[in-house]
Amino acid sequence: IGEIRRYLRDNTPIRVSRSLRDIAYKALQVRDKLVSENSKEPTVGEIAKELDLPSEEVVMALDAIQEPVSLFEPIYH
Amino acid sequence: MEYNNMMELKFLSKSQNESFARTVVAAFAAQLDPTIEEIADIKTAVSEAVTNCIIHAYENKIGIITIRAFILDNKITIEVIDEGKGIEDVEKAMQPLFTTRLEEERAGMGFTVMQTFMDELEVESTPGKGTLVRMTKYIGRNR
Amino acid sequence: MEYNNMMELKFLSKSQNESFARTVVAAFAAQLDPTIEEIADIKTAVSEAVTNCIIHAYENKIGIITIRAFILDNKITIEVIDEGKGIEDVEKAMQPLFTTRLEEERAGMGFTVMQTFMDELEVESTPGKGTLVRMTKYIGRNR
Ligand SMILES: Nc1ncnc2c1ncn2[C@@H]1O[C@H](COP(=O)(O)OP(=O)(O)O)[C@@H](O)[C@H]1O
Ligand SMILES: Nc1ncnc2c1ncn2[C@@H]1O[C@H](COP(=O)(O)OP(=O)(O)O)[C@@H](O)[C@H]1O
Ligand SMILES: [Mg+2]
Ligand SMILES: [Mg+2]
Repeated sequence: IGEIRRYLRDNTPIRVSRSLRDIAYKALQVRDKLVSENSKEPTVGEIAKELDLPSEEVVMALDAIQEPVSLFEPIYH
Repeated sequence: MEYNNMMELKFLSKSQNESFARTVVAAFAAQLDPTIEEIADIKTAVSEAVTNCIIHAYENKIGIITIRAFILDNKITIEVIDEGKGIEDVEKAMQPLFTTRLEEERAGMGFTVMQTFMDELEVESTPGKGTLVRMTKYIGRNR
Repeated sequence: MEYNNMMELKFLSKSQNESFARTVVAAFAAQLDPTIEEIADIKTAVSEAVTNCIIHAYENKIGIITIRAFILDNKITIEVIDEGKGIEDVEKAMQPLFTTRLEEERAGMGFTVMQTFMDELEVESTPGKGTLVRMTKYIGRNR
């Protein structure tokens, strides 16, 4: 295990911040896809299922691309 | 309070912890299977409440902020609690555009934002002792 | 304990909260700008410690689990605490393959996993009172 981990560390020093953004953008893509398929807003659980991730992780990832909160304008509109 | 599930988080009133606190509440709310929209509403409201603790309650000194969240059926209740300076006149503080910090941008809309994005809002405060903001949201209500 | 930042989380020992707890610790550790690998290590270790509280300490009754996390420079220390049944012989419990629950799969490797994925591991326990697991990781150490 140690070898594998060291190998991964040396070669892919990918930061969590970057991977969270990747997950978030994928989540938004899946959301758009589900909206056009079902013509209704999907839940986080439905998106998480498509991505094969726990809902909590999807929620955490979405926070990574959260733009500054703008008044009275829900964030992903 | 009656609940199916609950959690309590304590953290320091540092501004870097605001987004952490927001994520924690959102991750807990995830078990109600909300939409991205509903999660964004909760995060926005929690951000405002936590920012108020950092800026007003502790005035940028370091204090402890407590968040409790309770889930009952499709309802989430979130309490944001500080032991800071408290609010003299809660009713007045909650009015749109009321602020004691005129210098800042977009001032005086924090409580209005919480009211807009959540279904219920209650504020209890004792000057010199601290403030409790209790917000409730029903998930799936508008679907 | 000396720290630059800290948080405390309390939650019920329900298995649905395990992934919540793991996410909270990961979100807190995120401020150290870890790699995906480092975060995965931390999540794996926290999962094992929390699962032990749920299964062994409270034996599937509902109790409270406390997680404290402290950040000092590039070091994160995570404590997972229960007030459950405790461990008679900690040294023996920590040995690879030792388990008091033979029926389960992959049994007896929880503490070994924590030891492997974290840099330091300490366990304090009092039978009848509860257990504290303290794990430390240095972020960026192996880069
Ligand atoms: N946790 C708190 N502790 C002390 N005072 C508070 C707290 N939250 C809000 N206040 C008071 O209520 C006022 C209104 O708050 P808010 O609507 O968020 O607007 P703003 O934060 O922009 O001033 C603040 O200016 C402050 O005087
Ligand atoms: N929090 C705890 N409370 C009580 N007993 C524990 C706790 N954590 C671990 N143990 C004891 O230590 C043993 C070894 O734990 P672990 O290495 O995680 O393996 P496993 O959980 O598969 O049995 C457990 O079988 C249990 O007897
Ligand atoms: Mg405000
Ligand atoms: Mg175990």
